[in-house]
Amino acid sequence: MSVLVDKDTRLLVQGITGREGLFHTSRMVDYGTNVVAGVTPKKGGEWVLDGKIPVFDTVRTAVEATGANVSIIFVPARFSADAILEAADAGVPLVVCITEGIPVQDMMKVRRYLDQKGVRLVGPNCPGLLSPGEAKVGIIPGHIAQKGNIGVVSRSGTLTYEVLHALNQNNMGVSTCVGIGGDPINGTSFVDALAMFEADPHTEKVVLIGEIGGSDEERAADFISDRMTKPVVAFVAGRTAPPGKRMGHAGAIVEGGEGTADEKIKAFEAAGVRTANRPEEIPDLL
Amino acid sequence: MSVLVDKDTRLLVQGITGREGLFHTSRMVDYGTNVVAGVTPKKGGEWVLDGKIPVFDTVRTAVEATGANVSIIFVPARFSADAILEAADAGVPLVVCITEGIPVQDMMKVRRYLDQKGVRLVGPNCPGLLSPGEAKVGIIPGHIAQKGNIGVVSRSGTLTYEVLHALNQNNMGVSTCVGIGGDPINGTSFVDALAMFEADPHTEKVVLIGEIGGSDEERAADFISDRMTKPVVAFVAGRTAPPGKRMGHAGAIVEGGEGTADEKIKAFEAAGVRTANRPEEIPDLL
Amino acid sequence: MKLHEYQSKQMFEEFGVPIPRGRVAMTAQEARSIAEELGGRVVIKSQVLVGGRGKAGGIRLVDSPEEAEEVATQILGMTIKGLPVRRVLVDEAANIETEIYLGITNDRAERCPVMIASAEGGVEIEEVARTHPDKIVRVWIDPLLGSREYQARYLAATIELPRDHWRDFLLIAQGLFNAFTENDATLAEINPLVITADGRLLALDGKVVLDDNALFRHTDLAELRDLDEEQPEERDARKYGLSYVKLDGNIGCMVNGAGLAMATMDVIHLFGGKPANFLDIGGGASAEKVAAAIKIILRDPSVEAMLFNIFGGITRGDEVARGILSALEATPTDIPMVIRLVGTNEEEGRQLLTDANFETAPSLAEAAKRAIELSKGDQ
Amino acid sequence: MKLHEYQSKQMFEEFGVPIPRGRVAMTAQEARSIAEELGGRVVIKSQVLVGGRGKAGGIRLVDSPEEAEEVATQILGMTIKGLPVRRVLVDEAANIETEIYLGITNDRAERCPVMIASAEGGVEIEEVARTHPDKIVRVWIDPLLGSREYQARYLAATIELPRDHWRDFLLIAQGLFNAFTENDATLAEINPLVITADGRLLALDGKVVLDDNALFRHTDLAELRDLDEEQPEERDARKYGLSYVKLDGNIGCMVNGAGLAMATMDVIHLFGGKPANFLDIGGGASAEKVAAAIKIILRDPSVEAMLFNIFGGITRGDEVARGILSALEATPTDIPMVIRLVGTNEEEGRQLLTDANFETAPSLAEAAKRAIELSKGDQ
Repeated sequence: MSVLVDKDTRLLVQGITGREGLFHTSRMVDYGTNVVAGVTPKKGGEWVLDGKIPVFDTVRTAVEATGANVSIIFVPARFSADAILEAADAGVPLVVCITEGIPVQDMMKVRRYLDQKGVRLVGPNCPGLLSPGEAKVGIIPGHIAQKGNIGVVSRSGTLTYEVLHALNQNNMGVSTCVGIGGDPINGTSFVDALAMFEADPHTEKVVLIGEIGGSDEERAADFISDRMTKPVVAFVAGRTAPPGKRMGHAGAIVEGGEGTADEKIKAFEAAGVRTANRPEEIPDLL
Repeated sequence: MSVLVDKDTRLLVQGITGREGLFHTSRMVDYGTNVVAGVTPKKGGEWVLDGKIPVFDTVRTAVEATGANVSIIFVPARFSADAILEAADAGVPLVVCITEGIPVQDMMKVRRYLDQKGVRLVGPNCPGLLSPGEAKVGIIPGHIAQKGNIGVVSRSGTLTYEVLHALNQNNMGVSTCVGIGGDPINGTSFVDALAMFEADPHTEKVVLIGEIGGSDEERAADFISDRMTKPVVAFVAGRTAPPGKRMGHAGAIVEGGEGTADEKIKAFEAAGVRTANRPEEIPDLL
Repeated sequence: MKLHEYQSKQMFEEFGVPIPRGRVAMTAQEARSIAEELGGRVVIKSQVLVGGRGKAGGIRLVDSPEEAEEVATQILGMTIKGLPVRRVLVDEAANIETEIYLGITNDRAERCPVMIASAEGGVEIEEVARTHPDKIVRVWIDPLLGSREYQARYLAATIELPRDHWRDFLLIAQGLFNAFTENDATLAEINPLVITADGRLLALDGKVVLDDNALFRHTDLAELRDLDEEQPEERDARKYGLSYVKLDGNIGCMVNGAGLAMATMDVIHLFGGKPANFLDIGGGASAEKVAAAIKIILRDPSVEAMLFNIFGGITRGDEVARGILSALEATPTDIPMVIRLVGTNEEEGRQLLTDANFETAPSLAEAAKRAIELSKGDQ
Repeated sequence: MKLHEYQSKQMFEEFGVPIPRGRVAMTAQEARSIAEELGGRVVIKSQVLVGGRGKAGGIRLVDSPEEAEEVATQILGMTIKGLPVRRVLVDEAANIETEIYLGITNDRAERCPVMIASAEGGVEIEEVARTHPDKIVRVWIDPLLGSREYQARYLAATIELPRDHWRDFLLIAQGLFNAFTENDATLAEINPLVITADGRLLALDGKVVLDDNALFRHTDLAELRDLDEEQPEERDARKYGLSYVKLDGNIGCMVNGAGLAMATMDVIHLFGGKPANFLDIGGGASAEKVAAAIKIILRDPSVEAMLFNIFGGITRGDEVARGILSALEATPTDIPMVIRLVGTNEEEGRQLLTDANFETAPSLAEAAKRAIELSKGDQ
């Protein structure tokens, strides 16, 4: 049906009383996601969304009281590392971090700590997760995708929506869309997501949306050629991006000649992955 | 036959050119241990023990050149944390640290790091390992024990020798003697050693030598009653030690009423472990 | 954010890394008096944030205060790769015996800092990596544990640094790592790290790049930003929370989302056009942000057409259209444009734009093609 | 190594933990003038390294500089649990509304620091743990990651600290943790941490214990050691690298190895005797160390017999016997003794001792029994 989130997701929202947190909580609830609790320090005891969702001071108390099993983070960048660690320490096995602009050193420490604890992080700087018809944990517009058998994984936000929209227009449904985020250090890689899709019986094909910077796409290509049986279609943004410039995302930069779109596309093609020249071609390639 | 070290042990000595390091290397070689390399920064390229053992500047180069699979550490306390980490980082799966006096915070960090890497540490502040007839990795006098089927595990040094000597006098042989050391934070606990002895087909009985401080003996008692099939005899030193005083070992202290010998003995007895009133009684209880 | 050489070296010195005696000068007279203080034989180094200063004549050794003044006058009049030289660093000249390399950066794949050393100092490390990959040694540093002495020792041993210098090298490596982490750097590089004739190690040149996302922790460092070295458009874009990168084409692009903005550039290219810029207006697309974006795009005189590519997600298409309309009302322009609006309420949004006489396109491909036509003067 | 209250609080203050205004005084006159500076209403606190100072009358509130002088005179003349009071801390009196507890120590079982808070401040935490275990909250701190704000927030929330004070509490918790780690403490405790009538948090009392093994990193702290507070025997033992603990029996013990030394004490006890001390001479047992150990043991006037228990391991029994003989030659004594020597070359060693007219015993049990007889005057 889906990976990572589904009908059994019991969602906790960190930063629930903030503008973004509250807005997207309301959208997630409207979508049918089971939002069980929120956390905002010093606001424990309050309720939001017409008294439907209780707010706690700490993640630990929220988890103890509500059995939350996924947390989504909408707190400002300077507090995000702490928020992720707090969720991990409280025993939440899956943390989705939407926040953009977290310092790299914070993320390196957080990631190392989470690996020890066996906690999965999605993001940061990502639109989150959408399992159509099951749960929306993030900010991906819910109505642009319908339930189906295509897994989507992407480093981007609106470019992903673009692709979801294109699939939808072509009556193609999605099992889960995983936004892994545009930061150089993140929690879930393409390989992680591909492995989940490969293992998910309800996913039959996968769309991968990469971009310049780093070598996550190259590792994905290796994984696809070594381990995947399901077909993958890829698009890599940034063929025309100049080297040495950060293209909006902290991780979207060609440095020392490494991380170019051409290399990545070459790697995908060598792995037998069909690559699209433009996002609108993707439905045809599936 | 033995746990942790045996005929296949390829030993590296960190601090090999120091007084203690060189002396004990010579004893280990005499015992028949396969000492393949030594490390002393800035002495790489030299040879010790009449040109028999090459010295390297770093553990990584030593391991690459010699395939060492166990490291023993004889460096001063202030350099020991670094030495242990260096061995772990170079891929050595078993590190034995003899050094006494390593700061507690160093050891907490080291232990956490080693756990991540899956590296086993024995010690610090310990006499090391002796698998009679197989290998001696440490400073336990080799001739006071003969090969046999008794596993010995201890927080102490000479008290262990005393027990080995007593067993020897009674013609009782030892599979492996594991000195886990007298520090409050160490690498291998009683439970770890008991689990190894329980799994070792050549160990039939176990002697455990505990002392005041901490609760490692209590956890050992739980492990014995829950998981062990082999008989265990225990001795706990320090029944008459005054509270709040550190008895020689950094870890041998009754604090806040916790860690008394009487509690530990009670725990062992509740777990069906026979406890000796004095070390010389141990052979009779086996 | 890049620091100048003199700023980088000052930072290193705070962390115990030895640097040559020297100071920065804004005028040739200042350069002369610094040269006098330092005993006459000095190096005059242009302080601009580009590589290749030496080749461009922006680094010169002089033998006297008089010559220092003369050379400083020349260098302070130079423009290197488009950047005017406003400052020179006047450093005591060192008697160099050996040049090595020591640097720290973040390894994305390993998700931790990596410390790199090479016996081949004084040339760009990427160059060494290409030509002599065996001359480069790396150690990866656990982000929770920090750098340890044995790691620097491994570097020293592997690049065959003479043992007399190990102690100093270890201290420098630790200092460099502390400077790197405590300032949230993404690069901290000493190149060359030299051994002088009198047996000292000295950081002759230094380069530091800071993590922009961490500048909130380092307000003192944020103030070091050299505004002269940035495109004014990029500076203004940052002020409005927009990401802008100037390119060399003629089609101005305004897109919501970084990935979509890159894809838009790529599609323009695919159909034979050339984007004038990358511009991500981010989420929401308020009239204010859109107006700022339009102004920034239009500051570029090569822009001959504009392409708006907006995906209406959480923010509905009709809302976005209203934002664009009110922004364009506030900043009227003659540059032709095409707007592609897709996603939630796209019909309503497109209708609003058409009613206001703006040209819309139903797909990215068509929008790109049309923008190319417009840029060629085809109406 | 324990620090005095005033030393602990000074350390806390360096890490941003607010403490009352105050200073330490060696004389009553000084106490008076400090009280004058502080406005008269002060607390006079004896500085001795034992608990229960309050109950012993060593902490008193006074209302004027005159009273301060009077009370300081009394307290400076006191002896608390055997320790003479040589200093008093004169602290501004605080208007206390609430007393809480905040402390950090190392959790051996979890192998990491643990931060403990309780709404029940001002009493010993062990006492609270016994009587109201539910009033104690703990968070465990990853030694590589360090303490994080959410951990202190969890403590604040759980002990129901009013939210107005959370911000200060978080800063204090972070400061205390930094003081703990940066000084290699094994205990850092604020008890009580008070909320004053004017809404401030203040560390009214402080306790720090340092890791002796880490003092090499903190030479400044090592100098704070209060030699007055130690048994002179323990001090001398440390000088020679011996571990010595004074006990209340009459049989002096000299043993190589801490575990064996404890076992020796236990066996003496088992047979009805009482050890006068724990003494571990460590490895090697050189004549010099043995001589120092004998002197330290004999300084205790209650010692009526001596038991040497030596295991010859790496060091052979005959070598150890020679060490003992030469040490005893250098420090002759009339106290009767029995020597038990076992292990490598035990026969030769015992023979050497017997030849020199020393009594030996073949087993620990027999040695203990004989020492007990000797201590009773039985020859």
